[in-house]
Amino acid sequence: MSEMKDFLSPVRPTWCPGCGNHGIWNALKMALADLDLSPHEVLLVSGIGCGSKLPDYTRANGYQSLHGRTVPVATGAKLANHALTVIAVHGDGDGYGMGMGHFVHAARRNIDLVDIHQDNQIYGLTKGQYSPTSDHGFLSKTSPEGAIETAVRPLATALAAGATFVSRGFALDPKHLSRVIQKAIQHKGYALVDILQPCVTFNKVNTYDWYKERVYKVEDEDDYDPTNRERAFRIACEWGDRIPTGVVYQVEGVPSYEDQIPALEAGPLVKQPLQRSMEEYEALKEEFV
Amino acid sequence: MSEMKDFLSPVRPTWCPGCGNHGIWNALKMALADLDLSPHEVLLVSGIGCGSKLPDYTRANGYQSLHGRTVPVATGAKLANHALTVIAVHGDGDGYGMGMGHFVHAARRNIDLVDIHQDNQIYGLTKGQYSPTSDHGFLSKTSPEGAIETAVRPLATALAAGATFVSRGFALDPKHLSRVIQKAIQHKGYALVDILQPCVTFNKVNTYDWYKERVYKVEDEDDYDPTNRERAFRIACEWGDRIPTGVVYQVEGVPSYEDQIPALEAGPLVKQPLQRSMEEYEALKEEFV
Amino acid sequence: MVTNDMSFLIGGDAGQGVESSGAGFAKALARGGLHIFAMQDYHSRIRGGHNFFQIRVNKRSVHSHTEAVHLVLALTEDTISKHTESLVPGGGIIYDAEVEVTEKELDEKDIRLFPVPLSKMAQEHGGAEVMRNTAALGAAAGVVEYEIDRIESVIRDNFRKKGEAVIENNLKVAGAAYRFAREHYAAEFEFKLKTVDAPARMVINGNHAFALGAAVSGCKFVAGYPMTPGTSVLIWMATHGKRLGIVTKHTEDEIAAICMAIGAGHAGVRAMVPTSGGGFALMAEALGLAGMTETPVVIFEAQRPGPSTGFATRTEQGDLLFMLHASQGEFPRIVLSPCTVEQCYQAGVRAFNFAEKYQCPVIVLSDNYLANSLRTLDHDQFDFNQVAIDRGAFLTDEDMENLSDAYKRYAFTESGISPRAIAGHPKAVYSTTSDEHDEYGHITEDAGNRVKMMDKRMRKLEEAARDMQPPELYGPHRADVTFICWGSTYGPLREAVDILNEDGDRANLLTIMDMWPFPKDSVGQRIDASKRVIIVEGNYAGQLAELIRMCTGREIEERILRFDGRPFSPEYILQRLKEGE
Amino acid sequence: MVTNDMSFLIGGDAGQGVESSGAGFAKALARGGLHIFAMQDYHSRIRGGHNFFQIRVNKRSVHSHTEAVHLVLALTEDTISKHTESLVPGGGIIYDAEVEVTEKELDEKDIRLFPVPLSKMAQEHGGAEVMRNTAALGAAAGVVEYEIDRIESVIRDNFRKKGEAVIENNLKVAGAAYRFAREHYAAEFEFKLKTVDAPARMVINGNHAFALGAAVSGCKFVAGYPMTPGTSVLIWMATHGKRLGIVTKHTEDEIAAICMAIGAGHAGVRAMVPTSGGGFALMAEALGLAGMTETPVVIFEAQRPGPSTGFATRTEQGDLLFMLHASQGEFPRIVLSPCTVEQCYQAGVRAFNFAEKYQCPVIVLSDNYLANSLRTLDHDQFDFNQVAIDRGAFLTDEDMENLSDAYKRYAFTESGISPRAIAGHPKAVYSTTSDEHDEYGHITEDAGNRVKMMDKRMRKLEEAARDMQPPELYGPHRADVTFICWGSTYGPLREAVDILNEDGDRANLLTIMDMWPFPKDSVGQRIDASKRVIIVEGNYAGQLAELIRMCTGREIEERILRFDGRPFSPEYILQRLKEGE
Ligand SMILES: Cc1ncc(C[n+]2csc(CCOP(=O)(O)OP(=O)(O)O)c2C)c(N)n1
Ligand SMILES: Cc1ncc(C[n+]2csc(CCOP(=O)(O)OP(=O)(O)O)c2C)c(N)n1
Ligand code: SF4
Ligand code: SF4
Ligand SMILES: [Mg+2]
Ligand SMILES: [Mg+2]
Repeated sequence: MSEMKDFLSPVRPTWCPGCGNHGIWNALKMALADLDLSPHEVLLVSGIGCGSKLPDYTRANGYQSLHGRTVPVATGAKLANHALTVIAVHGDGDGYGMGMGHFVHAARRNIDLVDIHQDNQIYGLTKGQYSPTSDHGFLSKTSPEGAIETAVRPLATALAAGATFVSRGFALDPKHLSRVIQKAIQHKGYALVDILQPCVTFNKVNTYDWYKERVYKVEDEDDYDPTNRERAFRIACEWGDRIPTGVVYQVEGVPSYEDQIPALEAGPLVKQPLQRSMEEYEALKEEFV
Repeated sequence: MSEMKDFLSPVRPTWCPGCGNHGIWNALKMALADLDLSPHEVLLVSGIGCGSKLPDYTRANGYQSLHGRTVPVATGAKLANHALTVIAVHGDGDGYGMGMGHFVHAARRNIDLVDIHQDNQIYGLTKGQYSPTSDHGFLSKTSPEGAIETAVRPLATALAAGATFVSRGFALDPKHLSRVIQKAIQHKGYALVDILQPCVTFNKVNTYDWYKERVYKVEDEDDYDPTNRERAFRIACEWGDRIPTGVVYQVEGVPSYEDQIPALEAGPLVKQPLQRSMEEYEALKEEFV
Repeated sequence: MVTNDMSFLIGGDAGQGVESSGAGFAKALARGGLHIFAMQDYHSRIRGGHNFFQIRVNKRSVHSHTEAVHLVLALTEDTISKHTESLVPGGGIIYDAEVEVTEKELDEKDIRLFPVPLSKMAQEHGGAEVMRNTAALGAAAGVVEYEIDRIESVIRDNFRKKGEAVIENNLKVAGAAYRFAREHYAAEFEFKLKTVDAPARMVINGNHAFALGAAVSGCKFVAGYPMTPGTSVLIWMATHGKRLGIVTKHTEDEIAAICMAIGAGHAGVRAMVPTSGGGFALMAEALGLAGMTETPVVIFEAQRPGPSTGFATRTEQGDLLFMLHASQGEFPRIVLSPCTVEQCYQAGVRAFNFAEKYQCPVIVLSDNYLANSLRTLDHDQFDFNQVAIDRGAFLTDEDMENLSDAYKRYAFTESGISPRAIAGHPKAVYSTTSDEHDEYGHITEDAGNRVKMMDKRMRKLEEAARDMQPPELYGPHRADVTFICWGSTYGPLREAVDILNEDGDRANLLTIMDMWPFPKDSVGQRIDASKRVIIVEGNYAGQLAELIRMCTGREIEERILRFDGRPFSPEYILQRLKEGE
Repeated sequence: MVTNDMSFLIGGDAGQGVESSGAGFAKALARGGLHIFAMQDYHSRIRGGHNFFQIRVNKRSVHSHTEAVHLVLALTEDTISKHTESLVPGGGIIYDAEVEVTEKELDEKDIRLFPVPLSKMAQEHGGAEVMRNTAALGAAAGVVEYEIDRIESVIRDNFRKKGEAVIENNLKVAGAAYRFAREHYAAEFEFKLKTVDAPARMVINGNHAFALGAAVSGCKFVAGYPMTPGTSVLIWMATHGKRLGIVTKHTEDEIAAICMAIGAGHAGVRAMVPTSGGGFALMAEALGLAGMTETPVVIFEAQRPGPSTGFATRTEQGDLLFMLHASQGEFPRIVLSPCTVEQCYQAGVRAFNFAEKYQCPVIVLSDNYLANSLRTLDHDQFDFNQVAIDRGAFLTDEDMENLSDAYKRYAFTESGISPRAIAGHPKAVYSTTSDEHDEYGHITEDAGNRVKMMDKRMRKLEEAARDMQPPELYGPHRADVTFICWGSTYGPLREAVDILNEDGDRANLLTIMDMWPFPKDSVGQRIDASKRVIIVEGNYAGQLAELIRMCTGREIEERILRFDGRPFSPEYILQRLKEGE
């Protein structure tokens, strides 16, 4: 059995005291331990941002890539070695701003990734600019008169893109969050985990209390049905007085991207021999004659 | 009154005979003429692709930009001169592939653009690779075993992003298409016009006949209600035996992006004096003292 | 006693307000008529991690920080252990009386310890521990016997928005600490500051100076994505957008940023994108779009150490050759590389004129040290009345009205510059494209047209070359050593040259401020006329040296390079010079 | 009578099958033991626009096309008017008998007209007009009295998938046209082709050769976004992916492509991205990511004329300096610039070895002319048994099992190369980052570590330099003129040198194939030892000349540059040489 502490790296987190990332970090370690995964079986790919430093603080294979490019890097790694549990973990600016295109394409690709967004509705590491999930009117250094755009609705966007697993967690409820992450890991295919993550330093609006007053768990609703897409879309659009958490949508049995690639039938690419027999290559020459 | 022929450039189209772009081109000219717009009042911004050559063939202000970057270029031009009718016109590879991020952000930004996608479900100009809207299983040069991804659902994606006008037209029905484009131009805010555009050379699946058998007009349905978002989402996800065309969703009265910018209250930026009074600048120095 | 010539260092954890205290203190000194140079050193994290802010103060204008520090304000123990090394003999450390300090090393170096009950005073006189920094500033002013009213005036301005009560409490805290320190320690400390009679100067960094220049030059559209150290330009513009009629857009990414700016530039508005190297990398493709469509656009790039994310909050000059060659194919570009805060302002003004005059992208290349370091400047160093707007061959409505033939956006001209119409006039309707095009802007694959168009575009650089400021020679005309540098390295190097020349004409300094078109003749001549040439740059490869060889064939073998993320200082340069000898 | 030394040109509108007919004919010639070089010229549009395909055929191996053409196959009238100029005296034009041709100009030049009722024959003998091209090929073979069975064998192969009936009909059409032309026109035409006894050779272009090399070298992951002229590498890989166990991904954009390849490379798989300059521009940021994290990745860039979209389907060598300096900051990269189809294959093999050995990005820089031009090669020119896989310091499972201490991904070593573990082994769990990091891969902002890490990374280039192939000297050791070139310019220039040397040692040619680390010593020495040096490049600025000056200080003043989108030819070079004299 693996344990949470197996996932502790020698580097201690540098997040602000009270930052929601601490809860996410714990929930993730908890989920990995509960699923009895070992550090070497997991690859954490992140981008750049406060939350994206998570791999540095976690004992597991890790790759902190570029701001906004978390998902394609994770995708490449997964295609190269689909025996690994590949988890993307990045901020809302990273994933829904710069990375919006990759997000939608990954969702419709149904590549077997867990895609965790540390959604603090702000840019943390660059000290407080509004993010794609900041609410209309949000005041920040780059929106001194209030953000004009409608906020991204990540869950609805994933649904529209054809995602097979769409969920949300709350950093302050690491137990529940850990269960959501576990389900996402177990899900075969693309799994979105949007996480409400208070940024105590730069987001003075969407605070712990702000979220706490609003979040509810979709599984507690009487008519909960995560397989109904239209219903899920309605829930996914909810934002305001009530903010849904939990697994909002899941459809099982859809083959994942890597399961449909002929070249991967023989197992993970990285385990396949580097070269084929010379006869096979020799035969290619005939095409040119 | 302006006429269709006012929009004829000295350069003749080089599209393949029978290409759906001819119909789109005519519909666009028709819409502009019917709205009595003059060439100098319109700015056509395109990307790179077969369809993106449209500005070269049209007498109007035009800017063929980069593959995938149509929307941000158009956005910048609109913000600089919002007196212009700015129309983005580009392919599905351009708009929904490379340009996916810009698409979603423009939609939630509600910038007053008409965003026309010449959606032929293929890459035309590069000679036949599958596109983001190619159906699962579609055979092409880059998907010789069939496309693995779920196709992008442009209308659903726009809806999820918060678009205020979501529509589709068919290149073979230029009259109807022209009406849709007119409505899009008249709409204040971001307006998606997805256009089914047969590529007679490279897409041998989604042919004129294929589309003709499937398209229907949403406005012909008994319970047509373009203001109901949930209903619109259901329609937007329709693809297969029935393919909806017409204005699928429209909500009016939402202020557009440029209408909410304080600096634009004094009129189009390009018409404002280049400099303020020197006193105003002089006063800025005091901030640093 | 040494008056008006010293350095302070305020050190603490991220989040302790090191920077804001430091900046406040710097203003208080400037309000006393003194000159300052202030630099900050911080980590790419929001809390924890040792940060510091260093203020050099002098009666004359100074161009860099120095390694030597006279007074340390330690908000953490770490600060003491990390910076004791830099203290001069007779220097002192102000710290919270609660902290225990091992005095051994300090004794050896003749360093004074000034424990002040900072937290206690903050609580007693102000009612909250957050005012500890205020106490520290008061104490510092006390030790150097500076006029407390300058500190008070800054406190009043900084806390204005928080209300009278907060102001009052802070004033009380500052006053108490001031009195305490002056009483107990002033006598032991030989470095003093005295207000002098001079107009209060601006305390401003390179980024804000650039932004100001851009604003005055009529920049009306700023699109950007936050990236240290370019962000503060975007934020300054956003903050002042409403007031100045400037549209700022925090975009979804840097690609959108430059594409929007190009769209705006095409539509006739002066537009720019502020960024750093990583963001610029994403703009490389669109740079060529501006080149091909001859669209004016200004790119402000403040360098930080790469490769890749590198050191997000530190300094380097590692992007020079990238800037000169970014994007596929060949097209004209102009690259300015200001060296001082004043030149950042000038670059702001000039870049937009050049962009419109030569209808091409203009890159302003700065770096973190220049971007963030504060200097005092007289108001008249930014003389707005001198700002002349030059839109180049820009067709007015009247010009367009008089067009008789179909408008040729890319008319072949001798200078290569084609009179530019913007969208909106019935007589100048045209379409353009990133494909090769003819004079009207229509796509053509004709070989002859291609050659003419390439020649036309590239020809613009001939006139542009004449608009470039030649490299500046600082110091005596003839000297034993000629240093060559660019960008922020100028400041510390200039100070090093001054030190070298204290006894004789030992050194001079050639600085390249307008980088492209490259001033090859003047650089070549100067090298040939020099006895010994040493390049000083903040990068690994000696990129300017490589560029000089590329453009002039001259080899510069002696190189003082720094690429550890830290800025040059006069002492560092002199030390490396010594080591090399 | 001239045997086995001539050029064909097939011309027509886009969509008329010019390229496929031409490629078929080229194969038919190769199957007769002849050597060919074939190039295509087409517009960036799908229908209409004049396209042509030119085949030079010879008994010996040839390295470029020539301007002179002996036989034109005109599918359109345009072809006749456009290419008459290129016809040699005694040359001929085959065209559809229905077309009317003004014979004046032709008469003057002694050109034969060979009208053949192509459409009619296609309809009569094959039942459909589409077989007009087949008729044209048959007619061409007839005029030159080539063995019809070689044409027949290609028809059989090309139409195999379409069934026996189609094959039969095409054979009938070809036969009829062959007989007609041979009977009516062979006697008037002095240029002839005869099969020779030689093994059938491959007819292959640079892109396919590169792809083959990459496949044999164990490339298993290809991510790309279509962009001419890089696309055919992606497509070849996609087509063969299932058979060879290669994963290809047509991505959403080029940024995703390189990021996926980096992810795959990090996970231990040989990975690459094929693209062109515009696509590469989007990859600039991620190039630095590979540099910083020391991830092996291969970038194949086939150049086309810029700036921006430029000429999508034409050729240029305008991206050299961009490739060398792309991305912010400084990190090691290797740039190979193959000059021939064989070298493209070699580059495919070598690039992946270098990428893993030096744990850095490797760029293979080709261009449209090399990418798309076909040449005949003997099978043994791709000797797969010679391919040696070198993964460098790559830890096996056993190595990892034996690790006793915590694994240091970036251990400081003398060579700068740190033994590399990939994710998946319990003893080598590590995390890495695009921020500056310590030996373990953890973020650190320590200045000392920074210097050591920069040195470590850059040091890798020292060993890499020893792995680079030195520039090749073609022709006599001493000559009146030394040409210097790179990339596809080699082919036509080599032919020009051969012509010059027909009477004496007039010229030789230095070709740089391995571009970075730059072979500065050998290039410098060769320049010094030469009487007269002329650079020949397909760009405006003379980028290789600039690079040579940057790396060696040597100035090359004489430059033959071409940037109209068209490839060099021997005649063009000789003409320019003459003009320059
Ligand atoms: C290409 C690029 N642009 C900009 C940056 C600067 N940058 C670093 S982190 C960040 C935003 C962080 O916001 P988010 O992704 O929400 O993460 P958080 O810090 O809130 O966890 C930005 C803009 C960068 N590293 N790379
Ligand atoms: C950055 C970049 N990558 C690739 C290309 C090559 N390219 C030109 S058009 C095109 C695809 C065209 O497809 P689509 O956008 O659907 O337009 P269509 O031709 O079908 O109208 C591509 C990949 C490019 N011009 N720029
Ligand atoms: S700035 Fe915000 S997101 Fe970043 S560590 Fe601090 S609290 Fe967390
Ligand atoms: S290739 Fe397809 S999209 Fe392009 S012009 Fe031809 S039919 Fe139209
Ligand atoms: Mg965030
Ligand atoms: Mg398309």
